[in-house]
Amino acid sequence: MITSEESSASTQLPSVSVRFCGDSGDGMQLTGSHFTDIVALAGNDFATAPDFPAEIRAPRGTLFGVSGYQIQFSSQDIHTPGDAVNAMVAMNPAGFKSNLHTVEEGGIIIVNEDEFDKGNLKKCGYEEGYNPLDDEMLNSTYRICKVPMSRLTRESLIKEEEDVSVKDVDRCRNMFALGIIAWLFSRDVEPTIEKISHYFGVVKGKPQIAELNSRAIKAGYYFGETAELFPARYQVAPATLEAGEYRRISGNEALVLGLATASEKVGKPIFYASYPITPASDVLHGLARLKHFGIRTFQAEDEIAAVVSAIGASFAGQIGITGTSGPGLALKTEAVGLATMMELPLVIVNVQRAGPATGMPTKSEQSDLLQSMFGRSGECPVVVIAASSPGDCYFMAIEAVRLALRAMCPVIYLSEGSLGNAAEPWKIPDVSSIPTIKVTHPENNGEPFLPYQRDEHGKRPWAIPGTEGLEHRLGGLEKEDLTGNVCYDNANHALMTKQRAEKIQNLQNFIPELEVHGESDTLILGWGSTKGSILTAIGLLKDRGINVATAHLNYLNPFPKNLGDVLAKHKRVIIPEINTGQLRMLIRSEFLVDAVGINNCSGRSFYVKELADEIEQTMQGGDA
Amino acid sequence: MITSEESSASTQLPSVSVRFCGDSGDGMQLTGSHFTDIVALAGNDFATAPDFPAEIRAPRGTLFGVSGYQIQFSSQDIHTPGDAVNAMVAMNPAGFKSNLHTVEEGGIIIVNEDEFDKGNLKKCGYEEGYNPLDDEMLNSTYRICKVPMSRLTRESLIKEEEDVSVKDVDRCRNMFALGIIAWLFSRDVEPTIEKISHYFGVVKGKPQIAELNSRAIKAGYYFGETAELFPARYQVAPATLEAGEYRRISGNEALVLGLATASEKVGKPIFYASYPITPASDVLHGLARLKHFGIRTFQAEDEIAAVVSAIGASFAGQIGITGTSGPGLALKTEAVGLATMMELPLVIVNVQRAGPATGMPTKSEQSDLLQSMFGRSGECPVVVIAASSPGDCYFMAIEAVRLALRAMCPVIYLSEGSLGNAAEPWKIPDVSSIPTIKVTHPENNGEPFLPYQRDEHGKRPWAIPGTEGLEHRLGGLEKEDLTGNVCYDNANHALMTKQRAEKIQNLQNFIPELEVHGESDTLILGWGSTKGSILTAIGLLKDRGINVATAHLNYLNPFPKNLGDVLAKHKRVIIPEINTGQLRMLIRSEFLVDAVGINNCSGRSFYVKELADEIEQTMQGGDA
Amino acid sequence: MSDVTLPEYKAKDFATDQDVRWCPGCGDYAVLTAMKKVCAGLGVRRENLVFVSGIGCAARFPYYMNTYGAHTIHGRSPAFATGIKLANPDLTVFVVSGDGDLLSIGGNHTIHALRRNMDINIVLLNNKIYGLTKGQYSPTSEVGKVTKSTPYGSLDAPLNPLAIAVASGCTYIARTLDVDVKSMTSLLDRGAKHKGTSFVEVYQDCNVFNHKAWFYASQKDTRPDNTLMLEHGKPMIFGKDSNRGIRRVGEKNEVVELGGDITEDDLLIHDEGNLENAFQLSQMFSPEFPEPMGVLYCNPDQPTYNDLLHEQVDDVIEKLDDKTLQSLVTGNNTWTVK
Amino acid sequence: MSDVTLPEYKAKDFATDQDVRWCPGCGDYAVLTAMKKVCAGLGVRRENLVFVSGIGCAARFPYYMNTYGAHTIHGRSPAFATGIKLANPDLTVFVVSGDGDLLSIGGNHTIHALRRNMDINIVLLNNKIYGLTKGQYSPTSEVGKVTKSTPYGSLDAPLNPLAIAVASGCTYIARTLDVDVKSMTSLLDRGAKHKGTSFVEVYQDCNVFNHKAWFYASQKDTRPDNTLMLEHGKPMIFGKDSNRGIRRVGEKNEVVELGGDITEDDLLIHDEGNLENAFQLSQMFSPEFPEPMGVLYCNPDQPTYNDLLHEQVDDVIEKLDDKTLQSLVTGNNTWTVK
Ligand SMILES: Cc1ncc(C[n+]2csc(CCOP(=O)(O)OP(=O)(O)O)c2C)c(N)n1
Ligand SMILES: Cc1ncc(C[n+]2csc(CCOP(=O)(O)OP(=O)(O)O)c2C)c(N)n1
Ligand code: SF4
Ligand code: SF4
Ligand SMILES: [Mg+2]
Ligand SMILES: [Mg+2]
Repeated sequence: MITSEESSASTQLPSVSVRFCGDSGDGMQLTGSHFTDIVALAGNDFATAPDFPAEIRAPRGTLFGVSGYQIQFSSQDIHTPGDAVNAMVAMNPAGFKSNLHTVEEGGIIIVNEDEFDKGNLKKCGYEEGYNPLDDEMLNSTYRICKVPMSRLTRESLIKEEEDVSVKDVDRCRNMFALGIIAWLFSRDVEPTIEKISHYFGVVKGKPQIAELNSRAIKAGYYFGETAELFPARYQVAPATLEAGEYRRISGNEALVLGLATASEKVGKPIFYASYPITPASDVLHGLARLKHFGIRTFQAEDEIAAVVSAIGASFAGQIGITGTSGPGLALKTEAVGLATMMELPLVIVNVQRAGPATGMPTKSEQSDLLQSMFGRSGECPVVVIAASSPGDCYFMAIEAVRLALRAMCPVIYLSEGSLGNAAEPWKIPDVSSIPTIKVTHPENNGEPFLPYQRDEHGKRPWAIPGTEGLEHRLGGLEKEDLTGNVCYDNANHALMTKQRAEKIQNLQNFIPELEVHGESDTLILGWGSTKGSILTAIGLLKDRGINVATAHLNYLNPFPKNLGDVLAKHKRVIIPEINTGQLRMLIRSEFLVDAVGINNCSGRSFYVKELADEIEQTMQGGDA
Repeated sequence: MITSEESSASTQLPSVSVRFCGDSGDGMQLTGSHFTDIVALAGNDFATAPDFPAEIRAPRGTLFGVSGYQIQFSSQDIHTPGDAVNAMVAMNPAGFKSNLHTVEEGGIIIVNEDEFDKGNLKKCGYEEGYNPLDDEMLNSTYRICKVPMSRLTRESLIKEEEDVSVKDVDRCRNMFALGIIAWLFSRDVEPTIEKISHYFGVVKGKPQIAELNSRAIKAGYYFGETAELFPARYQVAPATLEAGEYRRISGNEALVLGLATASEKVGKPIFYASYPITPASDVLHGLARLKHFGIRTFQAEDEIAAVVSAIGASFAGQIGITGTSGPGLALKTEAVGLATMMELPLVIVNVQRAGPATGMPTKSEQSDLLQSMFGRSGECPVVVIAASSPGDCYFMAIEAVRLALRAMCPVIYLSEGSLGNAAEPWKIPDVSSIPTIKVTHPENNGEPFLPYQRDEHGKRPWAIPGTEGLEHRLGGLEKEDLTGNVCYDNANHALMTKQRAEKIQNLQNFIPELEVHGESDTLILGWGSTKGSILTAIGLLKDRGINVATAHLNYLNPFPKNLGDVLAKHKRVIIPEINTGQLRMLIRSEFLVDAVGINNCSGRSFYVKELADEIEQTMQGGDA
Repeated sequence: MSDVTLPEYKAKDFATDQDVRWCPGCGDYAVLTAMKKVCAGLGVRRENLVFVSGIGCAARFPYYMNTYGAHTIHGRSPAFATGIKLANPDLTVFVVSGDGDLLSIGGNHTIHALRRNMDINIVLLNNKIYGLTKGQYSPTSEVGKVTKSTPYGSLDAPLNPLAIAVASGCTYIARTLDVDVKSMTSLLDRGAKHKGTSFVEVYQDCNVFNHKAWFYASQKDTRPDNTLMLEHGKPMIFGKDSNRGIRRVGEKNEVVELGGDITEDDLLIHDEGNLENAFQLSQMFSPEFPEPMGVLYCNPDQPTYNDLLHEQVDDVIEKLDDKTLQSLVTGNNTWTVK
Repeated sequence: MSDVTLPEYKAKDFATDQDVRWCPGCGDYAVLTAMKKVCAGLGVRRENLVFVSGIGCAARFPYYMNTYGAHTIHGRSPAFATGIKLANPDLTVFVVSGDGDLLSIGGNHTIHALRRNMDINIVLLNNKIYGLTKGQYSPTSEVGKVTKSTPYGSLDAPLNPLAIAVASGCTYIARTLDVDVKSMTSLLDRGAKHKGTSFVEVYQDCNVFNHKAWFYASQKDTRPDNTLMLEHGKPMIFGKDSNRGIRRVGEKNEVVELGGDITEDDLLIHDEGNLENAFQLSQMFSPEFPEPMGVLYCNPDQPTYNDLLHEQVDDVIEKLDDKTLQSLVTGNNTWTVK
């Protein structure tokens, strides 16, 4: 927690977690985003997590209309938005009420007290006459700073001489709050003011709005300085990140850039067909702007049309990709079977959300792994890979395309809502250093063309329409070896089933081996978004004098070649997952190791402490 | 094989396997069916397997237009149509060519030599001038009996005095063949003649057709008697089946009757919504005739509409059931998730076929087990059960309905093409002895209604529209415990996920324990259609002096309570499957036993000998 | 289930304890208001009403109606409603969902429900946008629509919901405006009472992602000249001062100013019973034409699928129900083993 | 891909080495014959032709055409064809499939392909039955149809393929008979050359499960009085001795006998360009009316989705392609760590 014992004007802290919350109308996402830029510029490492309301824009002041944004920034290398919030800004009672539980004991809470009136208090279910701001208990547990932000903002922005709209003024409250926080953490607001001025002044052509926002930030900043609210300011020194040029990136942004990069590296257009669905829609939105990078997007009438049109595009020689979330993947499975049979490249992006059924669209989960592995009729193996951090979404996107082309098969690319929307600093890669991806198409060599004649890796030739002399027909009925003609022969079916499976397994030779970090009897094996929590948790365990080894799987089918050896080298294997144990079941059945699971299926990421504790307990249970 | 060493007029044999094949226009299914009636009446045990052409009615005489029907009949208890055919009837060269490999060395082949003309031989790819009937090799390997059936049929049916259509006469060739076979196996043809006469004469009102068919049968029979073709006749003594009244039944018929029985036992109409698909369509056809047994069928516009309308019917208080095959199941998975979330009863019938994708619709496979277990988004457990014989399809259908109502959840009922279309003798159950299935619906008791308040087994109340005071809303968004209101709370999601899983697991208390037969270190664990092959194979192994224990799973999720103990009691577990090892993977991951698979993924059932050999080899490999 | 002791319902009796979560100013509120009125006056017991929806903002509707309800999956609500109605024809079933839900992913289920003439009531809340997923274009969006998923403008011509309804053989087809609660109420009421599928399109404003999409037809100043309120048997007159009308010349409709030598007698008389007219009306778009509101088509005589099914079931039972379950299971081809 | 050295094709050049597996007497054979003729004369290189189908007897079509082809999954062929055409607009893409495939499970993809005016050619082989699955009724089967799945007769009113095409905004709509290979060939040919979606319904006889379903309109003796061959700009005349015609009275069409005081001048003149007429034609059913054959509607002027997409892509590239991939990946909000 932030302690103010010292009398010094400014206290040094290793890391701080801040949360902005208020009504979805209060612009909390924007505020958080600006603050993230501020800490980024100051050279901190950081990790953010938005907390969207399930509703588009629920009636003002209601609990289900609350929007939140959490950021942890640090002088060290961090990977999570933080378990408990050290300082929170609450723009209204609903935000205060529904986010209080995230704040650590003794944490700072800065509220806009003007909003804590009868009506608003009632709206979020505080009983008549009670105002939490006056609650003894709360005030002793937290350091609640009441700031009349609404009034102060107006006072500082409305000037006799000039005529401004009150609405515009009130919209600047969040900037006032930003100013306070910037001051509290000893941050320079000038760069932010410049950005905002440029955006509103130049881009939007609204100099007055620019002016108001800038003034609001400054007002907030000076308020912090002059008011005696805070005994002290805090400082978080820059992190010692690897030198280089950085940008902030979210998983969905990274995925978009990764696909654009893949397109250039292959030298083929990408055809991205999708049907909107939370939390995958932003991928469609992002790609739709990249027509000048060889990307064509198609918003289909449904998920089935999306995946099928993508297969059609692959048949025609482009890179067919479709993107969705769990319920959409469920609809695409029959078509994935078709692509498996036609042996055409196809990437299926699945940004997972909490299920089953419609579930909790705005919450995150890792519960589509087994659907991705087995959710098709018949024996239908496909490649399954997963990204493990926002930045990693970029590189795994390129991998997805590479493997789909390498084996002429579907690749399911698993991301998660918590990766897609979370942001972290990202060292910008030199794209020229990324290897190109080679694809060849057969030409007519006079010989009769055999569409299912495989190369040494089991890959069949990709002959595309327009190529003279290679006319052929593909389909979903079992194919005869070599010719690809429809074939009902029993032995042939057994053979083709084997070939389709071996082709996938064979990719083990084209993917990196699994890296293990640390020496210990105990291995923490993870996949996907849990990487950050695991890394941080084992740091915590080290402090407790507990040592574990870790390994993180980006490739789930096929597994890295050395996975079996890695498992064999450890007496105890612990698998933390945001589901009820899906990777665990795969590991147990393939390697017969008694892997233990740490499972959280509540629609949120692990808290680091919770995870560390559970690992510790598990290690105590049963001697390794 | 059928040996004719003995000079006796009639040789006793334990079992015989006969195959009828010819053009799909030759009425082979009908012929086989009549012969099955004959052996049934003679008190033999039997097992049949149709071998449909993939095409509806391909051009006459072509290989892909061949239709076959195999039956094994026996004086003993048998469960398979036989590995190798002892006697085959081939009505044309195409049938001869594509079925020759099924006949044992030294086996009898009766051909209609009239059809072995230039044109027909060419049609099925025999090169110019070659006639297999004159092939030395073939004649030394098989006992080929050339019968000019076309001519003989005409000669015996066309009489001066009466005017008959040649077409009608030629259509009777199959009956002539039936007559020959009947004679060969010393069977009385009178009952068959009666049946046919009644059908054509009375039902169809075509006495002349009736007359022609009867004459053809007799003609064939007498031909066998008079011609010197066969050194001897054969007899297969009646089997010692349990006393009682029997009928012939196929798996799909049994399923239909089972659902009708379930409807009466529950006292509720069944709403069966389906979209036609091989090999499940016959279930729709059969149920469509049973409106007078409380069954309503709805042919929907697609599989999704079928399953969703079934859920709607369940919501309205009926028993919603949908039926399909693998590719259709793939389309239904999102909706199965909805039913899981709404916690409504739903039965999904999946008569499996060979996949992936469109695969081989007329061939059979067990490759949808993992799709049934995991093919849904999110953590979405459902009940999975499987029938193990045609007759068993009846009882498991009742079980499916019972369990769906017991836990208010989806139940996936797995059958297989090879079960649905195969026929066996079935001891007709006394339906009054089948226990009723109790369902209760809540009534308004003044208290506020809590749609997700569970009973001690985790089942929620099924309040149906029309019930005053219990108005409530269901949906696919995560539900709040008790109230069922939309809820995004993390802890609640974890709780509901747990409850949905426990509810299913809890059914262990309502299903029978797994029975083990035989004492041995080695356990053969099966599920579904392999029961027959396994039973027969271990019989064969006994003869070889090899002893194994067997157990067969009808319940795949949850597993029977005692499965763990059963596995622990055996040093070696062998799992034969018509897939690449799907049950094996479940067993290995849940129980960490090094189960070994015997897998055949070629779209056909195991041959008994093949299976016995593989079991023997597996047992020799690695000491138990 | 006609019922002598039908309670006296008020609109508010159909409110649930759940907070309504639509954005302030959303057009869906008006439909909710109208629907509660309709239910109060329908003469059907509350427990016999079922609201079904797919997924979307509009599809939240059932949560706000104190009746039985099902918020199903995206696009499948007509199928779900079909199952309910076939299982229990005594229930009055409404489907309320959005343009994406009923026309994009759910288009096929919609047209098949219409062709079967299931006795259900479909209310299409058409805001020409995907609201819940935060603003992508929908199959009813106009060409060139700039949205998150079409930053350079959409390319596909929109689907015409009423034309599709006409072509699918729907037996009650109407259109209304979210701002016109009064006529919406009567149109929904008549639709609910209609035997057969009723299909009502509501021009609904999405206040956040497609605000003002319908203002050209829905506002005080725009409505008179850009909409035409249909009345069966009445001439097609519209305009601020009822000074304009629709006339047919040759194979085409045209707008004419009344007065001078053009009188009401020259105008088209609206005939609800004429399917071809209904199609022509579905092709009238602003600004060339006023857009028709009210009942475009109504055919009360076509039998409903659910009635036909239950008649068939009854017939069969009449003929065959002497058969016992045992006789069915036994079949007519048995043998006995001693 | 206009090509100077286009080979001289004969119909048989489009035959594959695969045996055709339709039943003897199946109406699909005729379509195959016609299609090979069309391809031979199309002026398109064989390698630029692609045939796409779903699942069904009709859907086996691509296996028998020596071009590129895809036999996809049930009901999804329009989506597959869309992907092909958007990826490579130089290809000429045909969709050939059945009534169950394109109107039952695939109905939604069909109407969305039509509304987008994708430049693909859809050929509906309508045999009013599910052939491949051995004879269940289909969405085009007449009410009361007795099939395996409807032993007591089907209950639902059929979908009207042409009406759906009209309502979906299809820009080339035609109908033909399997027995009339000559006109089928010309209609398919014109459709293939049409810029935009062409939709051709073929009355196809299923010799095994629905034999003679179309005989009322397809046979020598029945055809003249039960079909009407449309010709643009010509009066609607039909009948054995061309002695009957279609006239419009008030809001309805009617059949009249020519001669007496009724002359050709009283008859309707077919106008391919009039959508409302097309809808009226789609509503003419035997025996009351002859059923229209030929081109009901053609609008060559509406831009195709694929052209619009590629124009948009080119525009954007023109405007923006100075941007390098590195600049995109870097973005415009970076900071440097020393
Ligand atoms: C299978 C599936 N695909 C996609 C989605 C995401 N989704 C939810 S609502 C919706 C469309 C909403 O538009 P509309 O039906 O017009 O309703 P509105 O929100 O505009 O009222 C989409 C694409 C989903 N929930 N499920
Ligand atoms: C997903 C799926 N559902 C169902 C089927 C079974 N099926 C194959 S073709 C067909 C319908 C065939 O009818 P139609 O499209 O009219 O073609 P036809 O055989 O009459 O030419 C059906 C239901 C399938 N192959 N896949
Ligand atoms: S997003 Fe639009 S449609 Fe959805 S609730 Fe808000 S205003 Fe209404
Ligand atoms: S079943 Fe009918 S449609 Fe199919 S091939 Fe045979 S005749 Fe043609
Ligand atoms: Mg909408
Ligand atoms: Mg058909």
